[in-house]
Amino acid sequence: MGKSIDQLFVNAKQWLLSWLAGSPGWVIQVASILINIFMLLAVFLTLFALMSVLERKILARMQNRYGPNRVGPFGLFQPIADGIKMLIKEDIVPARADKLVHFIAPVLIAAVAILTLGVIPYGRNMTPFTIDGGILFFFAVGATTELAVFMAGWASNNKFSMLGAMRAIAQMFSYELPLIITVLPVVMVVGSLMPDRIVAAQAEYTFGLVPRWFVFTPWGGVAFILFFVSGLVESNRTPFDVPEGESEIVAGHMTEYSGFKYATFFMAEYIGMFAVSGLAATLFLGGWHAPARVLEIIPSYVWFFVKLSALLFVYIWLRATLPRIRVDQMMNFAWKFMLPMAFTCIIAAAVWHYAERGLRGWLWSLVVIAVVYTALSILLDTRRKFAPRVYRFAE
Amino acid sequence: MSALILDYLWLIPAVPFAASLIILSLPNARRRSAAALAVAGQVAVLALSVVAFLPTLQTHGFRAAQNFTWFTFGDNALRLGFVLDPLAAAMLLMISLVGLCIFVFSIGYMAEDKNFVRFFAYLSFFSGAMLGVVIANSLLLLFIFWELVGLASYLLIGFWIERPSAAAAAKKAFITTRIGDMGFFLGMLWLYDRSGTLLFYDDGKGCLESAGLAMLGASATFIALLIFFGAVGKSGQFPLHVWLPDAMEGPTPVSALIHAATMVAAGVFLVARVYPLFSLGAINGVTSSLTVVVWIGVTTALMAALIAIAQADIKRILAYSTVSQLGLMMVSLGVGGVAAGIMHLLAHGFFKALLFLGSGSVIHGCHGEQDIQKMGGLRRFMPVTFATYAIGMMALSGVPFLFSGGWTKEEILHATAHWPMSPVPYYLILAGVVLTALYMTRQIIYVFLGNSRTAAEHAHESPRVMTMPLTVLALGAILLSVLLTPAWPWLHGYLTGEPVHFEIGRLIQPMLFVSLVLVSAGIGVGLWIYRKAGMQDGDRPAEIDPLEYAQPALFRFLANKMWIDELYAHTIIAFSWMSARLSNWMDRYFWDGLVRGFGAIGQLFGIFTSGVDERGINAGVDETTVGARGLGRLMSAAHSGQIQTYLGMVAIGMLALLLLYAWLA
Amino acid sequence: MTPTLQAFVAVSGALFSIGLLAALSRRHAIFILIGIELMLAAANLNFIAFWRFAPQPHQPTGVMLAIFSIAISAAEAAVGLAMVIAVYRHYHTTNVDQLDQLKG
Amino acid sequence: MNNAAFILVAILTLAAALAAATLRKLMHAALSFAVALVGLAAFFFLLGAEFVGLVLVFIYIGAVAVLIVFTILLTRRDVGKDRGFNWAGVLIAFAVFCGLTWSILKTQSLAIVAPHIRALTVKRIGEALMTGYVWPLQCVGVLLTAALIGALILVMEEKR
Repeated sequence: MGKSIDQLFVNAKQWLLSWLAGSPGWVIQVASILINIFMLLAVFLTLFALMSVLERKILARMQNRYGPNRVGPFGLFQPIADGIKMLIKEDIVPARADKLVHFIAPVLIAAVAILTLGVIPYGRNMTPFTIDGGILFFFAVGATTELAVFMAGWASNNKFSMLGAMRAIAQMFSYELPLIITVLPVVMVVGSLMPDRIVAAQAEYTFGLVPRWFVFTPWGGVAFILFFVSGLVESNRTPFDVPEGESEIVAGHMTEYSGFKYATFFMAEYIGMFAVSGLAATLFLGGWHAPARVLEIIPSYVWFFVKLSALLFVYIWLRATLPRIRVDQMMNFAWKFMLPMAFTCIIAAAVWHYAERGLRGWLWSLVVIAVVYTALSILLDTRRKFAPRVYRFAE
Repeated sequence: MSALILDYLWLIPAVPFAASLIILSLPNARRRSAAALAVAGQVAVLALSVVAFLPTLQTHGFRAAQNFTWFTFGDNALRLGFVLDPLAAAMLLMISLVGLCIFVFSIGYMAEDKNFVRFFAYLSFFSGAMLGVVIANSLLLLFIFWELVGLASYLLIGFWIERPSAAAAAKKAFITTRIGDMGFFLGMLWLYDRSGTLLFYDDGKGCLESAGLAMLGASATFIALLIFFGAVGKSGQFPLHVWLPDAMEGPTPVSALIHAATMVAAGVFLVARVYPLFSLGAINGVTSSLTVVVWIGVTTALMAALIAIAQADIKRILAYSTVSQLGLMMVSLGVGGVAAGIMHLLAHGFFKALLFLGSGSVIHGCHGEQDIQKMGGLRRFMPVTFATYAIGMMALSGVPFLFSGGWTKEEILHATAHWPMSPVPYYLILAGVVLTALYMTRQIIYVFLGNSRTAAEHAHESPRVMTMPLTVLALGAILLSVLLTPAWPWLHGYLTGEPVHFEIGRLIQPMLFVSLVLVSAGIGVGLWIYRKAGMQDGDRPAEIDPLEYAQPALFRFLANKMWIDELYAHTIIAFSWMSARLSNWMDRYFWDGLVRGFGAIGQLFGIFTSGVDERGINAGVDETTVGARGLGRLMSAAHSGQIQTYLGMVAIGMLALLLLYAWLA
Repeated sequence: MTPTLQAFVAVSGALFSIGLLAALSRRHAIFILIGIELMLAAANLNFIAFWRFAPQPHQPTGVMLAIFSIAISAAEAAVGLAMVIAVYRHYHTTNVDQLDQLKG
Repeated sequence: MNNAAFILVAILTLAAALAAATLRKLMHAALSFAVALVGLAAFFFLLGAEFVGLVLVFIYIGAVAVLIVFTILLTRRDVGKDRGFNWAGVLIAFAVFCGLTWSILKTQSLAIVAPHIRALTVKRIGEALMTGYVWPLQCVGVLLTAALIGALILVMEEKR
């Protein structure tokens, strides 16, 4: 029973493909790919719509007001209204803009975002695009985002756009390093770049109740936090939304975009957010595994999406809580704290591994991390680093 | 104990030297510590001198020398040493005691000076050198200290370097004494050549002992005279006396210490020290060298006394009196009264220092005024100074009974009276005594008696730190006389080593009356001449000197120091100028011409060779160079600096290789 | 019907020529860099292709070579671009025709 | 891998590369250079070296391309005036192209079909890197560090 529900979607896909039985192999291949893509788009565009409205409502709650509550029940149809509005808006392209690039940029960015979704396992046997170097694929494709952002900023031939793009690229570069390096310990411990394997490695339970998720090891925990923060930056969310800070540069690289292109950017950002959170869940939170054996009757994809939405909630929560960080502070943080800690995670993971992954390893890796952390916190005395700002040019 | 102090004699000069070194290294602001150091050093020296004095008391004619080897060249070593005998011990006591007084005095006198620290450094340095002179047991060592003393006096005379007159005086003193020292040096060399040693006492082998003296023979006279020349220079005897009055440019304590009490006495001391050289082969106490000494001394004594009468500067008067007193000592040495001379030297050390310090106190009180014409009536303002000064004056002018000067002078007269060669010196000296009394009276009258004139208006008594040494010295000047009375000539006995016994009868002698008469005559005449001087009051300076009124020409002659300076200026100095100019000319035109000539020859040669180079060798080289350059241009044409061109070349080369390969395959 | 090695090598040759074209004919320094990168890419393609078509050794030599060459060309790109910027700072131009200080 | 895919990818790659070499606007050239590299990556996928393809995309698109466009921005004031081609260079390049193609087509030993090979997993690559190629790996690490530092020093503002 549980099995069937768990494998519901898989079986559905098989059923659909069985219609094409007897046609040449590549047809079936293409068909299955198309089905995957369709499913991805369907699920995540819905999630995007849902997210957009939920975010507004949650923010409203946190800021002690009602969010959108006019369109539909509890304003649930708000995204539809937004979509229509976006669609029927005039699409303005600046006269001096580089038309072609200006057009390609949003397309590329959205495409990239969606591509990254492809390698994440959403459930048992539910990985749309199984590839040996899945994690690498994720990052390789994700890296293209920077180029896209740059294209957007450059093509719209506007100082705000250019500056925004610059900022975005700068911060993406700086945080891509911790992002990737925090993944390395997991890859090392599992010994594979394949998301499925990584998920599988976190299947067991210690003493039958505590799941063997990497987040529960010292290195894993730290790596998870670092990864999450870097993901926050990668998806330009508060408190790291410097590239599109309304108060400073109108909307960063999206300034000259309007109508549906703008919507596309927006969507791309959210989807990127989903992707990063999904990867985080996969790498550290045991993917689609249930937190306890007894709960395994509940289907795996549910668990995955529960974790995903939990992370997304944290995103929203942070956005409601934290103010925007200054650029120089952000860079300092990336290079002077995040990066060393990420490397420390690698070492700690190695220690953990060579101490038979048991309690001893646990303690030892904890020690390593604690030592480095204290050393760092002494070295970069924040009171000095983030001294009150001197306005050199603004007297 | 005696042996002990002998081993540590070297400490006596060493302590002040060390003190001066330390003081020199002090910053300019540490006045207090500087003075403290200097005085402490002096006290230590005094203590040492006392300790050194004791053994000489125990045995009559005590003499101990402590010799050591300085360095050896070949097989003969150069040996220096220290000697301790009554002469040295007495000098030590006198120098260290007077020195101490003067040190203390100068604390007050130099209080406002900005170079206070440096002053005390020099002072200690001087005292070290002087003590060294006294205890040296080797003519060489003595000479070394002698020169150090000269250096110290140079530094101290020119202490107020900002005054050109001071600098000039310092130079004058240095050069004049150098002239004398040259004689000294020559004598020393000659002596060494003859006797092979410069040690005075070297248990029988010293140059002042029978063995050494035997080797000298006839040359002793010349050696003695040469050394005496040095003494003349230091002690400001007749031809070389000119520097001493000018030396008064220095601070008064310096004048007191160096140019009255100690250094100028060094000449006399030197003669006394090497007396055996002078008296070698004497026929009833007369040798040619001693005769020279006598005449020089007499001339100096009389001349200086005469000049002193006509001087207006309080210090200059004292300076000339010093000169004449030194002359007196020389005379007594010359006529064989060594003990008398030394006794006078010691006594003179005390009272002349006293007088100088008194004049210093006066100058200090009159805010730097030195012209006695402008003073007067100071007795009311500075009683202590007046009292002590009067004592000094009495002692100097030789009032008998309870002033040391009286007895010593009497002894000298005594000695001179019996000089077999001629009676002239004796009478001249009598005149000198009268003159001494005269000018001292004059000075007293002008300075202390009568009404106060311009400079004396705001006069004030000096601080205790200055008056105390005065009293001490005054007491010394008086108490010393106890040791000098003919009734109990202890000091005489101590110096000569003869046994002494008390005999009241000897107190009364003809000579006593003679000196009494002379001194009273001098003082009386003085009082009579200057009875009206300085009696008028008001801010006007004194009316012209009575003597000048009487004998203007003579007075001017005296006032201008007998034009001796001018004489030198027009003879010796002019000559040296001329010779300097001559040698300059020689240098410039004659020798230089020669050198230039050789240079020209070299140049000619150079021109020739360069011609050869230009014409002959270079041409070939140039040709080759041109060829090379052409080739280089050819090459560098390909070197366009364009990367793309290079890359294209590479590509073409690759293409060529490719085609070749393909064609082969 | 699958492409032969010849096809791959031909493509890489064409790629190489295009790189050479960029490097030789464009005057902007960055074009030269792009050209060089393209030529390196062609080389990489050759490595992989020959590895794929050759009888398999124990270790994937061609792939290794490709990986290393990629890393090195990345370094080369970084330094090259830095040099372009430095040159631009000095001469205020990136036109390689004007950069002929080394002219003999 | 089949001809269709190959031809598609080949056309894409060569077209993009040609654009990168010849486009007037430097920025467009740089972007099409990125496209060309994507095409190359596709070739690698076709040849069964996914890992290398991914690495290529990762490094070139993620890093080198961005570096290039940044450089273009930093030296922008110079891009404005367009200077034509260096025709001599074009000729040479064309000659080389002809020579290469001719000799490649002439070489018969190249006309072979791909043999069947076991898939090249990342694991195998990793093992190779960590065993046989560990020294080259270290050297590349050093090289990259040196390049990083060198680039930094080159672009550092001269203090004066």
